[in-house]
Amino acid sequence: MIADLFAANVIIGILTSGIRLATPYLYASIGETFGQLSGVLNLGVDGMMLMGAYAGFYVTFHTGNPWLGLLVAILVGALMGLAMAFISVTLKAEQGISGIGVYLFGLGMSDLLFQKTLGTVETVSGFAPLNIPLLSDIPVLGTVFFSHNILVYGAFLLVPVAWFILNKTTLGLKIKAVGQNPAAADALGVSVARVRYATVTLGGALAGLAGASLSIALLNVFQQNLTSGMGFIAVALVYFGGWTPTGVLLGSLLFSSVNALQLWVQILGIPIPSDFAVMMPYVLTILALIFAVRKVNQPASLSKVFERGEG
Amino acid sequence: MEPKKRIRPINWLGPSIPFLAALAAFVLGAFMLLLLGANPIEAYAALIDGAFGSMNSIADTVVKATPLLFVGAGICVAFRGGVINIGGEGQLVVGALAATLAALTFTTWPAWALIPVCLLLGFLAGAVWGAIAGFLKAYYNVNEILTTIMMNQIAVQLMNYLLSGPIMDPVQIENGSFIPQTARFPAAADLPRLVPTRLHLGVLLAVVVAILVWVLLWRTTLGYRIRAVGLSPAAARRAGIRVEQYAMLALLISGALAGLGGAVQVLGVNHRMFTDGSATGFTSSAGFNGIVAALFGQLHPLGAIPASGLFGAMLVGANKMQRVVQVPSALITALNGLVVIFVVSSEIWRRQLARRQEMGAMREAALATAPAGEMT
Amino acid sequence: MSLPVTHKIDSVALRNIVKRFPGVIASDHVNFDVKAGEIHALLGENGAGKTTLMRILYGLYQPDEGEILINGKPVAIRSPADSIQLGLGMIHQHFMLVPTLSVAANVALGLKSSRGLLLDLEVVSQRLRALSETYGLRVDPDAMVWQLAVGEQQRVEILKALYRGAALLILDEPTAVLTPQEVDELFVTLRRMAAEGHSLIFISHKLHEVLAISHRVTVLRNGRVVQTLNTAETSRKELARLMVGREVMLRVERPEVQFGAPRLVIKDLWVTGDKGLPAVRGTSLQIRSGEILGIAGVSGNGQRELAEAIAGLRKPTQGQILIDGMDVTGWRPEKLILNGLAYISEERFRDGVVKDLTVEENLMLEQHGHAPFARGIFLDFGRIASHTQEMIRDFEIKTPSRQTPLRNLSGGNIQKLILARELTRKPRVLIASQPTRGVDIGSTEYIHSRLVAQRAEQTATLLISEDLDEIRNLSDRIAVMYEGRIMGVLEREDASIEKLGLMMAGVSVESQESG
Amino acid sequence: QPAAAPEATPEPVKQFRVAVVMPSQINDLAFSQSMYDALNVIKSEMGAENFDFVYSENMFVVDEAAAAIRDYASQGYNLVIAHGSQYGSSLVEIAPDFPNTSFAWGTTVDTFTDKGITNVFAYEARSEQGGYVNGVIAAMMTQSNVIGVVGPIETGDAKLYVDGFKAGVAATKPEVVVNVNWIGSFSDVALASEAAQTHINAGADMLTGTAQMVVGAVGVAKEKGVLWFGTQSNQTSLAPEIVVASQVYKWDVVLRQIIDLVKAGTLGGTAFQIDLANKGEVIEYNPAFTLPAEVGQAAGAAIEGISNGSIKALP
Ligand SMILES: Nc1ncnc2c1ncn2[C@@H]1O[C@H](COP(=O)(O)OP(=O)(O)OP(=O)(O)O)[C@@H](O)[C@H]1O
Ligand SMILES: Nc1ncnc2c1ncn2[C@@H]1O[C@H](COP(=O)(O)OP(=O)(O)OP(=O)(O)O)[C@@H](O)[C@H]1O
Ligand SMILES: [Mg+2]
Ligand SMILES: [Mg+2]
Repeated sequence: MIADLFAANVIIGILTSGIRLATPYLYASIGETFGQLSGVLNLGVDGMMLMGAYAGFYVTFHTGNPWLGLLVAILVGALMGLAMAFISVTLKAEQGISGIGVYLFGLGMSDLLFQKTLGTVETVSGFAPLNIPLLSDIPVLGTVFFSHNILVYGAFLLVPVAWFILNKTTLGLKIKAVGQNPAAADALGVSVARVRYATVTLGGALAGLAGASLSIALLNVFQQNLTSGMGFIAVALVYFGGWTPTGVLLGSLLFSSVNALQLWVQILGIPIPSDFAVMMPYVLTILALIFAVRKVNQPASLSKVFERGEG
Repeated sequence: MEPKKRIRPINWLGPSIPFLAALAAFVLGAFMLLLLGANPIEAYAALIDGAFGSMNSIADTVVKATPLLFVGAGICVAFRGGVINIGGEGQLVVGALAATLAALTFTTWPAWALIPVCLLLGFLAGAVWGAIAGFLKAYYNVNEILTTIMMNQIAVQLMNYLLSGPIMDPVQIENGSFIPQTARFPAAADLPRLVPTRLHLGVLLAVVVAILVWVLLWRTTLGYRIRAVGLSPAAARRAGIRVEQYAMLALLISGALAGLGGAVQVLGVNHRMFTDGSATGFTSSAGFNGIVAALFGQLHPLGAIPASGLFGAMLVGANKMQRVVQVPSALITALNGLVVIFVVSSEIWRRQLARRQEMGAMREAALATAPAGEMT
Repeated sequence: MSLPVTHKIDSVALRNIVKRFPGVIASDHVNFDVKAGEIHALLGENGAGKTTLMRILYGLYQPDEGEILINGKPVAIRSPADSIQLGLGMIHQHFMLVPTLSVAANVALGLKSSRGLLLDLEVVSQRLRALSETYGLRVDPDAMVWQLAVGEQQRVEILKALYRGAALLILDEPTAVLTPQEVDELFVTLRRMAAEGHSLIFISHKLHEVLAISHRVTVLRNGRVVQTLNTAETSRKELARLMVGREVMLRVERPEVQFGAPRLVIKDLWVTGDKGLPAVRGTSLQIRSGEILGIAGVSGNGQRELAEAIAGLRKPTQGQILIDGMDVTGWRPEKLILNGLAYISEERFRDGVVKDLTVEENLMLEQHGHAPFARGIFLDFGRIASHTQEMIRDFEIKTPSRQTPLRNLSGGNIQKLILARELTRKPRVLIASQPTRGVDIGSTEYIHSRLVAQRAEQTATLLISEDLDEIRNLSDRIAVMYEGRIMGVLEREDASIEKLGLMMAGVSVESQESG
Repeated sequence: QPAAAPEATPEPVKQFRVAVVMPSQINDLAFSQSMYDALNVIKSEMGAENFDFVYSENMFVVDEAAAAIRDYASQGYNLVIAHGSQYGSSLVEIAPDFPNTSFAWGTTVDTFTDKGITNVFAYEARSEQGGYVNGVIAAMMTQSNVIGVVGPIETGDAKLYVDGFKAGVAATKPEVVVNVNWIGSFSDVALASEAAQTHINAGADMLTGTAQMVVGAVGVAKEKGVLWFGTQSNQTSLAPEIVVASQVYKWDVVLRQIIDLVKAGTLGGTAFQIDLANKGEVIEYNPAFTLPAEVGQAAGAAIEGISNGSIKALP
């Protein structure tokens, strides 16, 4: 039975599922990485994902155009991010708690809108899998890597893009400086507030995109609490990734692949109670961090309000 | 010349700011209610009635506040110790499970023995759940936010496992209905009721625990060390305090109190354990709301007492409102979020006010001494 | 290459500046000005309001009253962005660097890139190299800031300002963490800048530095200007009196004491530093009871690691530490503290005190678990009150009350608090690292007298300092550390500046004698 | 003349008022919606002037539900329905305080008569029966002989349905493999979808599943053109192309009996169930899907057999 796990179709299945499931986590976690690197802890990701998922779904449902849905999802997410930035930067509110508030608001609001505008679970034709010509014909690799919908490719493309922004642009430098030592950045005339507004809004936009990747690409439905806590896992994955896009990529893939693996464990009848199988991704993510040897550069000002000392 | 009368700073304004903020959120909520075709005045009257309208509703409010206070008191310890515990949900669940196991095992024990054992086991289970995160942080540098989020899910699956077999109500299996719940606990495991409402002894226990946490943090050497570690690990280490141990201890205590809260909840309210597959079904998000209550209470366990009460009132009242004006419950969740956002955002005005008052007092003092100063 | 003075500043003037903080008036109608080509020193005790005034000039604080004039015209400086625009630069008392970034990145931060949105660190590095050559400010642009020693970090701060073409440079206690050699190098740079037409504001607690470098001196006390003088027309004594408001004894009385048996013995100690390399390499030392052994030397030569190893904060990889003959190698700090070890660490704010606890709570940081502070597991507030009150009185700590948050105390008073806490325990062994760094002369005088008084209490004191005067005034014997090794130990009388200087450059006593 | 009025207008028929407390949302396409729909059926049958109901949805937290139940009872509703087995312990405490109010709860068989309580009805659904029928159809239609099942946690209604489904398959075509994935959640749509995907990768050409998160699985089935069997509500609207049949709960069958009893003065003591025999459970076929005739016949035979007791839906 355990040997069955190493059958080709199982491994291909696990990898393909892992890549697909990683998509929403990647968007949301990389967005959160930007925010945290600049010093803002946003625990409201899940609420932003839900609002994005709803908005994207609603627009796609009514226009039939997933691109438009995607755009609106990103805008709605960005708006939520902007609100979070206003709360945590301008109003200097405690970040953890305001994030929980944003989460609750998004959870309730997306559901309320869903009930009032859709009323019942509907389906849409969102982004369909896009077989990349030639590449998708490669045996095994083709299925695993090149037969997904466009938002999956987008998520993986986001990793090098985020890496580039963080390491090769002036914006990236400002983000890291503001997160590590906001007073130093401020003393050089860098606007701490502006940088944090930018990252948190970007984080919101990516959370909205993450939600849309569920509602109009992977699942093509919307339902109350569609994300079911994925946003919190996304926050956890930022810590897993040690605030680097590549780390987040590793974490997302690990978590998702183990989730895919546990589904196979059940199907192959490996005698583990299903509840323990479901636990596997959570346990393994923790174990992976225990055994990983790594240097962690937590943004020193994470979740701390910046004030010039004048109050 | 007649001395000008100076207006004294109004010192009730500060404490009233969070209430004004909550009010603003409710005003926004009123517009949402209007859009949904409900009468906001009727709705809010129902909310207040639901939270405070009768003995029963007051009891419901207090009962609702109880787990918030257990979690909140624990959060005070964790955050003061510089560690973040987002694992209240899981800790409530394992605490309840441990109490459940005891209640189902020692069915013949009298109440005076059974209840303390159940509570103790709940406390210990929560402690273990918190300590795992603490241990991994202290000795493997694994971030506790990640661990506690993951441990929540692990607790849920553990609960699902236990309730779908090992401790499922035998009657359920016999009937073939397989509802994921345990048998009702023996009556000896019921927490005594205080008055003929749902108010149970756990409420008092929560208040006592909050006071004990205050004693712990500000009156004992242990609490002093936890606070020192939270404020400056480097200074604490130099002063001979074992930073890792105390960070772990803070998470352990925090988890233990949440676990105790879970045990109280199951013995005082549910009298049996059941699952709807999620933690929320049992905790009603007390693991998160407790964090909010603690922070509203300025991370002070005594401040957490009224904060939990008000939060409980809002949750209970909102349900009544949903029943009376028949708006979707989703509105309540959204409104809850708005209140949290508005209240936490209003802190800035409270701080500014406090500062302005301090400066005002200073200027007054300066003016009083100015003539003498200028003559020299 | 000459300096790119992009801004022309003839004069900067602060007029009637008032700044209030809750509980204090940090600037009380201050008037202050500096001209092109001038080095204007600002003197004052801890908490006199020097930093506050400079932060107002640099746009970090907004004044409650008063105005700032540049070249005679009032200007509005709302943020550092404005002041940088106007040609102001500031070296902050506590460095404003991002430790996780490279030197070049720290310099490039906030500047327009020549490549638009993309970083141009190579270009910055190149220009930085040229600039550091011009001013003799040696630093590797590609090094990570966390790897730099304090002196190098200081140079990065100056380069940051120069790179931005600052015409006026504010230096807030730039020498507090520098070695005498580094101070000399800095002064060369500063003089050169002044000669090129820069304006400089220089803050220091060290009167000889002020006398050596400045053209004019302004003395602040309690937020007010006491007097502005021409440096050439004043003296150390006068400045000290203006600052403190009384005569200051600039030398400590050292009564003779009888040394006892060796209390602290270190044998062939090896300690690894933060970079993973051995920082202490086979150090051996002995300190007798009643004796002060001074360790001189350029920072970064293993002094900190040595102190931390003795205090139990670092595990030695090899060797032995003995206190009164008992092997305490590898003991945890709590056990060492119980056995009579006291440690005044050089990083006062990082590990000396907890800023958000009260004065009282800081005074019991090590002892809180024992009598008289605790009874069982409970803190004994009655006795805590009387004991801390006593400590505050005995050590002349200026604080509104025992319950005041420590963050509200001035630097000198914080250091006195640490001293009170460590000395009240009647330590057998005391390690004092940079005990008066950044502390004003009044408090320095007091701290010195208390350290010397410990000799009569039979304490063995290890004094680590970069201030050679301090070392020579207080120590009974003087050792010099270089690259993790002791270059030799001199009796107080033999320790001439020349000998010490050679040793600090890595020439051992033996080779000096043989040579 | 004011005295004339009472004689002239007939006494208005007292409106029958029902309050229901439900664990999830009224539009969950599953457990709560089935009750909500049934109440609406009754309402349209009896007319709004004779029947009205209010609801509290999303009452997954028991103490909140208890407060709602108590509140409704004190407001004088004729019947208070606690639509969730987890509400039982609360009901034991509340019901005796309101002896003139009738309560109903499900799914269960326990009316608490052993505790001396007389005003509680119980109801349950024999979901394994519809599961069995779905299993029969799926077994006859599968070509790959692999069928996938996506469930929440292995308990209650979901377990019964899946057990019935497996029994139906086994009785029809023993060589068919039924793979079951319990995803540990009633809400994780993404994982449900991935589970369906995994079943398909494992060779399944028929899928079924239960609880509200299966919409994710239906989506995958639709995308891959794999046939789907629903339960609890009619799921045809989600994917008209691939839904074959749904077991649908008709609680109105039970509600009608309870209302009649309450009107007649009996406030509790009876346990009801919905099943294929009493038409409380109905297999609704997708009209857009043409079922092979012999399959339809076999399904009909299964319904018949279960109804008359000749077939046991559970092994
Ligand atoms: N942000 C602030 N909030 C409140 N009080 C402050 C603040 N900054 C400075 N102060 C107070 O203002 C006074 C002047 O402080 P300042 O830092 O300017 O002194 P200083 O002369 O630079 O002292 P030092 O020599 O120790 O650096 C002190 O009493 C200090 O406690
Ligand atoms: N943030 C940091 N992280 C890691 N290592 C550091 C950090 N800061 C400084 N170091 C290391 O510590 C060494 C000594 O640091 P520093 O510049 O503070 O000298 P110092 O403490 O004055 O030395 P000493 O007291 O021994 O004379 C540096 O060379 C550097 O390698
Ligand atoms: Mg200063
Ligand atoms: Mg040093």
